[in-house]
Amino acid sequence: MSAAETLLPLAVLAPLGAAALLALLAHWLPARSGDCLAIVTSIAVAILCGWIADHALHGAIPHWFGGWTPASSHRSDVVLGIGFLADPASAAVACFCAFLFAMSFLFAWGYFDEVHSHFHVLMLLFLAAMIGFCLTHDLFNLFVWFELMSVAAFALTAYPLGQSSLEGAFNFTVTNAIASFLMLLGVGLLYARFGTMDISLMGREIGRAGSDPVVLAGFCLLAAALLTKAAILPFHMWLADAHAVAPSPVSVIFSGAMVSLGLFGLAKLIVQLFAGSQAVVAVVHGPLLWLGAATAILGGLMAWSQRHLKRLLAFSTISHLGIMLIGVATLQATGIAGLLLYLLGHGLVKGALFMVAGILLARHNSIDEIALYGKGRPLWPAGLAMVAGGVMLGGLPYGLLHSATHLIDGQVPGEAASAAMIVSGALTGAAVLRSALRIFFGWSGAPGPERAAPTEREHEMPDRPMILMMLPCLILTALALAPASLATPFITRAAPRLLDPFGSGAVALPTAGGVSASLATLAITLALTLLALLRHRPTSSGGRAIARVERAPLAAIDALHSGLLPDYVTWGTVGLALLASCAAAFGFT
Amino acid sequence: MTARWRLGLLIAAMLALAPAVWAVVTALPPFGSPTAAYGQVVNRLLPHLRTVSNMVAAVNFDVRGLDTLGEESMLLCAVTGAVVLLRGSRGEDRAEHAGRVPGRATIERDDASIVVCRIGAPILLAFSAYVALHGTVTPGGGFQAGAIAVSALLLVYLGDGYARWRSRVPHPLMAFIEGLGALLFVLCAALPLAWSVPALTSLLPTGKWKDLYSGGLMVPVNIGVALAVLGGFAVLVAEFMEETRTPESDPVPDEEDA
Amino acid sequence: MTLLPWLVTAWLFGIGIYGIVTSRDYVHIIGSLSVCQSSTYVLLLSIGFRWHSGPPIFYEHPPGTASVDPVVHALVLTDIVVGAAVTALLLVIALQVHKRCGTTDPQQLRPLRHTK
Amino acid sequence: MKAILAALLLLAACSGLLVVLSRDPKRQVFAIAANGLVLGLLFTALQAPDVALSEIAVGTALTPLLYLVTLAAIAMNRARQ
Repeated sequence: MSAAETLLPLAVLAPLGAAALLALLAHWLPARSGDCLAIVTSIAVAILCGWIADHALHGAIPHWFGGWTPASSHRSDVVLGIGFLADPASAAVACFCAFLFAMSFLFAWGYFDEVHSHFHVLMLLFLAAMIGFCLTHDLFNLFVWFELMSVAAFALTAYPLGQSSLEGAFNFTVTNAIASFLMLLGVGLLYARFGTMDISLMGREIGRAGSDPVVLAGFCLLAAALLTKAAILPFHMWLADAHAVAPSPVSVIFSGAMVSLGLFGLAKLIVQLFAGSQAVVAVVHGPLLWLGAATAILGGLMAWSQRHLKRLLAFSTISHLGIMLIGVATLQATGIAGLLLYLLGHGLVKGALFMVAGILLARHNSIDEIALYGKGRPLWPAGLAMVAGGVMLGGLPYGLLHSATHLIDGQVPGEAASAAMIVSGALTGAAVLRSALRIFFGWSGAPGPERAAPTEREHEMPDRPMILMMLPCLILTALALAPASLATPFITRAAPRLLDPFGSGAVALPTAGGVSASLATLAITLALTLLALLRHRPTSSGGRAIARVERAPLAAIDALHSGLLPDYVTWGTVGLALLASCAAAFGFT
Repeated sequence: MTARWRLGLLIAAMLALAPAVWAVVTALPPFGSPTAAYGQVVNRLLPHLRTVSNMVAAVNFDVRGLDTLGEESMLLCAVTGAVVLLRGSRGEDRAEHAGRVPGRATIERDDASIVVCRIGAPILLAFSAYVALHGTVTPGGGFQAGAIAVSALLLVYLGDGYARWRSRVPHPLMAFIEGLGALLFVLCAALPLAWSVPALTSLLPTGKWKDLYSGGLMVPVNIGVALAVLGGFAVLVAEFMEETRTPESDPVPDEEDA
Repeated sequence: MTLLPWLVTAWLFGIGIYGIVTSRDYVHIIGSLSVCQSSTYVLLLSIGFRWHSGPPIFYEHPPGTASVDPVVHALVLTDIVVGAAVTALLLVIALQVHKRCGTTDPQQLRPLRHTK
Repeated sequence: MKAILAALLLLAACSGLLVVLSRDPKRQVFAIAANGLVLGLLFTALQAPDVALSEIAVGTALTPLLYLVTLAAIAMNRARQ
C-alpha cells in the first residue's frame, strides 16, 4: 500500500479517537485541553485530506477496511468489505469541512466552559461523520455516517437549552430521522435487487438493469433523504428552525458544510450510482432542476422578509442550496465543477456571516436587525465582513462565488433557471446587505415586510476574546475573496474524476468573463438594498395599498413555514409523492 | 394549516404513493427466495478464514467492522448529547427539590426482594459476560451483553434504592468505561496501519473453532463494544433517573426481566 | 405470502407517519417514529430470509448448511442502536421542552414565535 | 413455518398500529414494549436470533424504561407547576 492509501482511514479514525479520549478523560482533564485537542485534530485532518486530494489527482485512492478487497471474495460479482475511495473532489470537500471545523473551534474558544469538553466530543464525532460521509464508497456505510452526522447535529442544536432551540431541535430530529429511515429503506431495496453495497459494483449493475421500478424507488428514497438533509423544497422546512437557534459556532458548520454535504452526497450518488438509468437521469434533468430553481426563489423571498439575523441567513442558505441543486442537475463535468466551487465559496461566506451573528450575540444579546439598529458601530471589522459577504452573495463579479455561478449558469438549459439564479442571489444578497448597513452603519429606512417576522431575544456566552472571534471570521471572508484561478487547476481535474473515479483527463472550463449575469445580480441587489433603506412609513392610502400588496404573498409563504412539526412531515410526504410520480412518469413512458 | 387540511393533504400524498409502492412490491424478488450472493459468500468463506461460527458477529466485527465503529460512535454521541442536555439545566432546581415526589408513596422493600435483587444482579452480570465472550460462537456479542449488563445494574437500583445505586454505580466510572470501550475499538482499527496493512486488519491469531478465543481481532473489538455499550447505557439511564430524583420511591415498574 | 413482508413494511411506515402528523403529544410522536423505524427492520430481515434455512450461526449445524443472509442481520443490529440513540435524544428534548414550556403539545410549540 | 411467519408479520402490523393509536402516553409505553416483543419473536422466526436478542433487550426493556422515566419526570414537572 502506498502512504496515501495507508493514511486515508486516519482522516476518520483521528477525530473518533480524539473524541473517545476526551470522553474518557472528561473528568480529569484541565480546562481548555478540549479546545486545544479539537483544534489540533481538525487542522491535522484538514492537512491530511488536502494531501490526499492532491495525491488522488493521479488516480483515486482506495482503502479496504480489514483487507477485504474485492479480490478476497474470489467472485467478480461480490465485494465483501467496506471500501473508502478518495477521489480528489471528495477528499477536497473533506478537507474543507475539517478546515471549517478548525475555524469554528477557534471561534468557539471559551464558549463552552462549563461542561467537561462534551461540546468537543460532539463536534469531533460530527467531524468524523462528515469525513466518513465524503470518503466512503459503500452504500450502507454512507447511511451510518449520515446518521452519525444527524445525531451529533441534533444534540448540538438543542445545546443552548432555550425554548426555541429545543423545539427547533425536536423538529430537526424528527424530520431528519424520517429521512434516514427513507435512506435505509432505499438502501435495503437496492440491496434486495443487486445484492451488494459497493457503489461501483452496484452502479454497474444498475447500468445493466436500466429503469427497473426497484431502481427508481431506491433513487426516490435516497434522493428524498438527501434532499431533506440539503433542505430542498418541500423538504426544507426544518432548516430555518434549526440553524436559527443552534449555537453560532455550530450554525457555522451547519450552513457552511453539513447541508451542502447532503447535496454533494446526492450528486455523487447520481453520477456514480444512477448514471446508467435513463429514467433517473431524466428526473434529475427535469423535475430536480425546477425544484432547485423554486427552492432558490422561495429561500430568497423568505430571507428578504426576515429580521432575526440567523433566521435570515438560514433562509439564504436554503436559497443557495437551490442554486447548487441546479448545478447538480446539469450532470455535466462543468456543472459539477461549478457545484464544487460554489460549495467552497458559499461555505466560506456563510461561515463568516454566522460568525458575525455570533459576535453580535456575544456582545449585544440580540441578533434582531431592527433592535440592533446602529449598535454594531464599534464592531466595524465584523460589519465590513458582513457587507463583503452580502455583496458576494449578491453577485459581486469577483471571487469564488462569482466563478461558480458563472460555471453553473453556462450549463443551465433555458432562461428561466438562469433568471431564478439571478433573482435569488439578489434577494439574499440584498437581505444581508440591508441588515449589515442597519446594524453596523446605522442606515435606516422604515422596516417593510420584515417587521412582522418572528424574532426573539437570545444570548451567548459573553466575555470571550474578541480577537479569536474576529480572526476566523475575517480569514473566511478573505479566502472567499480569493481569485478563483487559484482553485480552477485543481477543480478542472477533480470534477471529471467525481463522475468517474477511475477515469482521467480534465474538463475545459469556459474562460473567465461573462460578468453580465453577475452585474445584473449586483444591480438588483443594490437596488433592493437602497429601496429598503430609503423606504418611508407609508402615509398615503396608495402607499399603504402598495405595502399591503407587497406583504400579502410574503405573509402567505411565511404561514407555510409554520414551525409545526406535523406540517413539516406532511410536506415531506408530499415531496416524496412528487418524486415518485415524476420517476414513474419518466420510467414507464 | 388546520388539522383537517393537513390530514387531507397527507392522505392525498399517500394515495399518490400507493401505486408506486405496489409497483415496487411486485417487482421485488419474492419473499424467501435465494438471498444475495454477498451473504452466501460470507457464509462460505468466513468460517474458514476466521474460524468463527457466528456469521453475524463476523460481519459485525470484521467484514463490516467500520459500520459497527460508526454505530458505537453514534451511541457515544447520543449519550454525550443526552448528558449535556439533561445536566445543562439541572442546576436551577437542584436546591429546592431534592426530596421525593409529593403525593407518591415510598415503597418499602421487603427483605426477600432485596435479597433476590442482590443475588440476581451478579448472576445477570455473569450472564452478560458470557454473552459477550461467546459472541463469536453463539448468538450474542458485545452489544447484547452491554444491554444485559445494564439491566443487572438496574437490579441494584431496584434492590437497594436510588441513593445507594448512584453511589455503587458512580457516574465518572461509567463514563470512563464508555470512553475506554470506544477508544479500544478505535485503536483496534488504527493500530494495523502502523504495520502498513489496512485498518481493522486482524493481525492476531485466529484461534480455534468454537473456542472462547476465535476470530482474532474480533475478540478485542467485541470487548470494546461491550464496554462502550455498558458504560453508555448506564450513563444514559442514570442521567434519566436523576431527572426524577426520587431517592427512595420507585417510578419504574420491573421492566428489566426481559 | 410472497408479498406480505413488503406490504407490512409499507404499512408500518405509513401508519408511523400518520401517527406523527396527527399527534398532539411529543412523547407520542417519538413512539410513532419508532414504528416508522420498525418498518426498516422488517424490510431488511425479510430481504435476507430464505425458506428452509437456519440462522447464520454454525454452532450446531456445520458450515455449509443452508442459512439466511447474515449481512442484513448486522445491518439491523446497527439500525437498532440508531433507534435507541435517536429515541433517547428525543426523549431528553421532550423532557426539557416540558420543563421550559409546560406542555408537549406540538400545536403550541413553534420555535422563535413565542413573543407574539 | 409459513403460517407462523404470516401470523407474526400481521401481529407486527397490528402492534404497530396499536402504538400509533394509543394516544395516552402511559398506555403507549406498554404498546411499545409489546411491539418490541412481537418484533423480537418475528426476528426469531426469521432466523435472526442475534437481532431478536438485542431487539428484546433494547425494545422491550431499555427504551420503555426511558419512556417511563421521562413520563415520570414530566408528571413531576406538572405537579410542581
